[in-house]
Amino acid sequence: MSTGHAPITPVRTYVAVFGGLAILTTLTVFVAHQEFGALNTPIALTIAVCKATLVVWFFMGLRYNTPLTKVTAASGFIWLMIMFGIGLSDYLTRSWIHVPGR
Amino acid sequence: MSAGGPHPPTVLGSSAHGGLAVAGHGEGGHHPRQQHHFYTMGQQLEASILGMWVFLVTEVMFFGGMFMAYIVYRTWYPTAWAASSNQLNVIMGAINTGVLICSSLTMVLAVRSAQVGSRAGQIVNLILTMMFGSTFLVVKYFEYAEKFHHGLVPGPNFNPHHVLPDGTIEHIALPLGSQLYFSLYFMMTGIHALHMIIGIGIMLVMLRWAIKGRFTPDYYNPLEVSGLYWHFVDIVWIFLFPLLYLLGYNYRG
Amino acid sequence: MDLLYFFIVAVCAFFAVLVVALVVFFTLKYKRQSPNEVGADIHGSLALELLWTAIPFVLSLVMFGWGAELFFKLSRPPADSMEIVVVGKQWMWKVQHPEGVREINELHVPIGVNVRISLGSEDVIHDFFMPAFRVKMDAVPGKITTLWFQATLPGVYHIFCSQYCGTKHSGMVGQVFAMQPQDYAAWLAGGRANGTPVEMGHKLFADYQCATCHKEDRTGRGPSLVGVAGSAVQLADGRTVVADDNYLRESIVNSQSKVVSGFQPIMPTFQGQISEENLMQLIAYIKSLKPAASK
Amino acid sequence: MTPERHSYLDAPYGLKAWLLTKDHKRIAMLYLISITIFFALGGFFAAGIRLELLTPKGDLLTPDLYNKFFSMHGVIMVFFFLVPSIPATLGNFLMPIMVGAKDLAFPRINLISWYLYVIGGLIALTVLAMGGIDTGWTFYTPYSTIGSSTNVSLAIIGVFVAGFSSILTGFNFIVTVHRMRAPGMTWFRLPLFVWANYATSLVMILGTPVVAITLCMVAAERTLHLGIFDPKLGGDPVLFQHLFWFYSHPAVYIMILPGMGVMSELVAAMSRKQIFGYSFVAASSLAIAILGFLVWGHHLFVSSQSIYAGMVFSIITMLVAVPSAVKTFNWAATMYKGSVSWESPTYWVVGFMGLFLVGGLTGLFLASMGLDIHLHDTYFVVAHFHYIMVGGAIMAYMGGLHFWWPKMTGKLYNESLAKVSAILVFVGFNLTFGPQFIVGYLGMPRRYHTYPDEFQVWNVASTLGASILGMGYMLAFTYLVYSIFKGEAAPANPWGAKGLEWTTTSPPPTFNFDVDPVVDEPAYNYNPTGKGVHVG
Repeated sequence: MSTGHAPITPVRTYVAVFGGLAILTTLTVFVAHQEFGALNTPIALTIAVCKATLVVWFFMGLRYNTPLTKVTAASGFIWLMIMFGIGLSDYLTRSWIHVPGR
Repeated sequence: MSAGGPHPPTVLGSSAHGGLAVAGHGEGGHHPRQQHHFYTMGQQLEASILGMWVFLVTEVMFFGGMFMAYIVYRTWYPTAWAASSNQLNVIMGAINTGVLICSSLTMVLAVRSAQVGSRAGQIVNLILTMMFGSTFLVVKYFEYAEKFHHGLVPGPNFNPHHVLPDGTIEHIALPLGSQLYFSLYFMMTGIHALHMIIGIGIMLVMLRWAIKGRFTPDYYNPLEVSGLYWHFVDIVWIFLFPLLYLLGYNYRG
Repeated sequence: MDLLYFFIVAVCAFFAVLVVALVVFFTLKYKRQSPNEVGADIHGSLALELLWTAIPFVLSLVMFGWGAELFFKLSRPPADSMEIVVVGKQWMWKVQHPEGVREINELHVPIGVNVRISLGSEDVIHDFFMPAFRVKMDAVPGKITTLWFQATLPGVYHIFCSQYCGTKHSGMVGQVFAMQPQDYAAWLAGGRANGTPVEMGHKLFADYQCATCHKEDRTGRGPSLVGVAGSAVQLADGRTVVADDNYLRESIVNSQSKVVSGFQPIMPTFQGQISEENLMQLIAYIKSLKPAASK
Repeated sequence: MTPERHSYLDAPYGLKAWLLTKDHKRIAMLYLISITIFFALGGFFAAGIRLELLTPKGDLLTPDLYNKFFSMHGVIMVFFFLVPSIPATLGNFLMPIMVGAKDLAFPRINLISWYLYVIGGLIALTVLAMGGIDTGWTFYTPYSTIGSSTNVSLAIIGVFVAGFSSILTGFNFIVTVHRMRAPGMTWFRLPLFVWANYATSLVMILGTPVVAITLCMVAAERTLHLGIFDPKLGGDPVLFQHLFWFYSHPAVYIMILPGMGVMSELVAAMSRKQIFGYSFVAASSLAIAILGFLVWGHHLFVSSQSIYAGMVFSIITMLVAVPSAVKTFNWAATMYKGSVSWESPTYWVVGFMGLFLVGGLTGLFLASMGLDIHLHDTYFVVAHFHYIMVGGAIMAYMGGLHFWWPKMTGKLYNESLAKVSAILVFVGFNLTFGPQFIVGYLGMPRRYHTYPDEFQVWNVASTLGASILGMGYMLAFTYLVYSIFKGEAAPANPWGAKGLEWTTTSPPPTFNFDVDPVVDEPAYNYNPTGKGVHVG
């Protein structure tokens, strides 16, 4: 590619990804109505992550980008996890010491 | 860390733009769309794509603050969360998910049309993208109206109820924490909708430029970068849909 | 605590003096002599870098360990503490002693006794700060927080609100009177007590008709509250929690959130209907309900 | 300078050419002017606070007015001066030149960022005109949502807009460092100022959006009655503190990291020596930026946060001390066997080292959980962060300004006045904030309008110091402005320093270099003939 643009992806790849997204959407609605106990939310999140990955990888063309862009994209996710993880380290351990408010 | 420096013409991935690569500023032979402070078209493209991704990381953290609040309160008030979630209209949410996925497809096809040099393709797909985006907002409007109708808007007038077919009002008792849920619901979907509106505005500009024939297989950076933004907004919804609409069906514990 | 303070002062002073002395010495010793002079060609030293990475690392860990140990000690009130209820409100501190005596912006305590303060707030975040005893704790609306201290010398000490709380933040101050135990007893006797927290809680318990469901003989629609405080409670969703002050508080204001196993979520929520002070009295009453056998 | 040469300053003249400029150097100058205005404004409020605290009774300002004074002082100084100070002025000016580029990657976005800053600033001024806010710069809920009756929402919008200006600056820097470096400018040849600003930019883009959305939620709570932090609805005010400090603690590093970058440049240039342990100094910038994200909970030790989370935050906070110590030792070692010049920038450098040391070391007291219980929210904290923010960041900013002033304006300022100013600032500063450590340890809480009599002597000393400090800044302002009009023309390299910015003319031409630069040597290569001791 003379300008550094990504190679041209055939339309059918995009349509296939679209089909995948549509199926996953149906699936997530379907499994939400099933009883999996504590697993419902993890299943829903797994499906959402799969869908997001499809969009990022194909539609947003991350697969043709430089490693630097990939690292950038990943860093957003990692920082989010840092915020959630360390933030929850407070909320999930508050009751450990049986002293109110400590 | 260093994924290759920007030294033209060799290091920029597969980028150097033919023989124009190292031409100094002011000399002839530049691509007309190359800005003066870049050495090559490839450098310009790499910069704008990296720039958009960096910006999207910012957006991730922006929504992340609300997701943090969501997680904390959901662990505190699981019953309120499930009960409130069941007040949402899953059908509308599902329709909107589908609509957004369609718009992402047309968006990526618009970019592809630029790659293969089809102006008509860009125009048609951009218009379709905007139509899907607008459909999303219209559905959202009806959804919000329904919430107002059922007294689900937090604040002094929070009074969840249904109006039965015979006109009697059936109040719904929602546990403490439901107002937090609906606050976050309006905050998250509202900010998401705001992003959609901004996205449609960007698409209007892109449409104008596409009609003018500004995008060629050599140069379509703005279109590609706007596409990245549009897909990101789609991804946010991909997470909002299960987390807000679907969690209530089978809540246990 | 002050020992730790002076330890850190010493470490810091050492490094501050060391670096400043080096900087001053180098700037004077290697003062530029001619306009075109350049410095020696030294790029660095791995050994030095590792050394001055390792030393601060070890020192900082010592400070952390010491500070954390102290913090844990200050976080766990001893079991024999007397409990005083303090509620912050813009812009005053309301205090109630276990014997029922109330005071505002003043706190009388006996010396040599561990005092545990249960803190609440009616409006915004306040902070109960007694510099002389090196303790402070935020009073956060919506929950109960705790601090403890022991006065050793009789005297009058400051109370400050140290979390900014609005217009008269700097007027939200008071005094601690640390007294000999006999003086404290005399003071208590002279105070006008219109009921201990437990008694007032008992009255509230009756006023809100809690006993209709929470019968002591376990026949009510709600669980018996005798001996519940401090015990492990099995919840309807399978979890087990320890019924501390904040659990009791939450179960009153937000009764649906952690329903005890075997009972229906039928209790009304009292969010916004009971003042923070009354809540604390109710909790004091519930905590006073001990099974007959253990009395 | 040949007369027909056009520097960036006199390329096209006129207000329009300046206000619509896309030249990073002109935007830097626009920033310089605007942040100076806000600095003066913030200083005015500081003066008001110090005057009020001269006596223990609240006799100068009413309590409400005093609360508004310190709130506006905080909001203006943090969001409208310190955050943009070094990155948006010195950084904007120097980053492209130092990496050998013609401009930042996105010149138009750079201009937009300045306009956003101005809009945010104008909103803040509007709030001021409408009576100011009284929540403190921290906007703690529930006081900011249910307690305060001032224009909190509008102030939040101002901060929000200014926040986006800083996001755009950060994002421009990151892309520029990655994509705009000149041929031969490898990562390990970058000046340390670039490394420091790169680390700062990471913090800006990862942290700022979180505080933006958090403040949005506060504004929504006030205006739309959504109740995210409202304890009456079951919300947790402490969650606000978590989200707020997730940005606002790293924001401290937004302020000090560029200052550290300036110091690395100045120490090397004034000693004419290769910086000691280049890679360690560079890596410590990144380490500080990353660790800085993991420590926000040390603001919450007494907020009813879980003590186990407190432990995690405390230990990571202690670890931040390590890279900071590494930097300080390296600067000191750089001077060893250097050729140290006693020109005015050196005065600021030495001042910075002393004040930053004190500021950094007192952080250890506060990071140690047991001690923080006592010191939290007292004047000890106030003194600590002023030593970092003013003693560190502003000393570095002034030092950098003096160092690069000839490059930026093409004029030389009065050397002896500059030395006097540096000494005045140093002495005044210590007199202002030194006593606050003591009064804080004695237990005087911050944000107090009246205080017990026994604290008065320390407060009087502090106010006295503040007036000396103010004089120092005003003196610097005077001779710097004077030099623009009457100063001698500066040569291209007045300090005999290394670095791409000294290879071009003073002031530089519009596109920075007449010939596209090619880099073939490491940074600070002062002694290219020597064999060198290449370790570390």
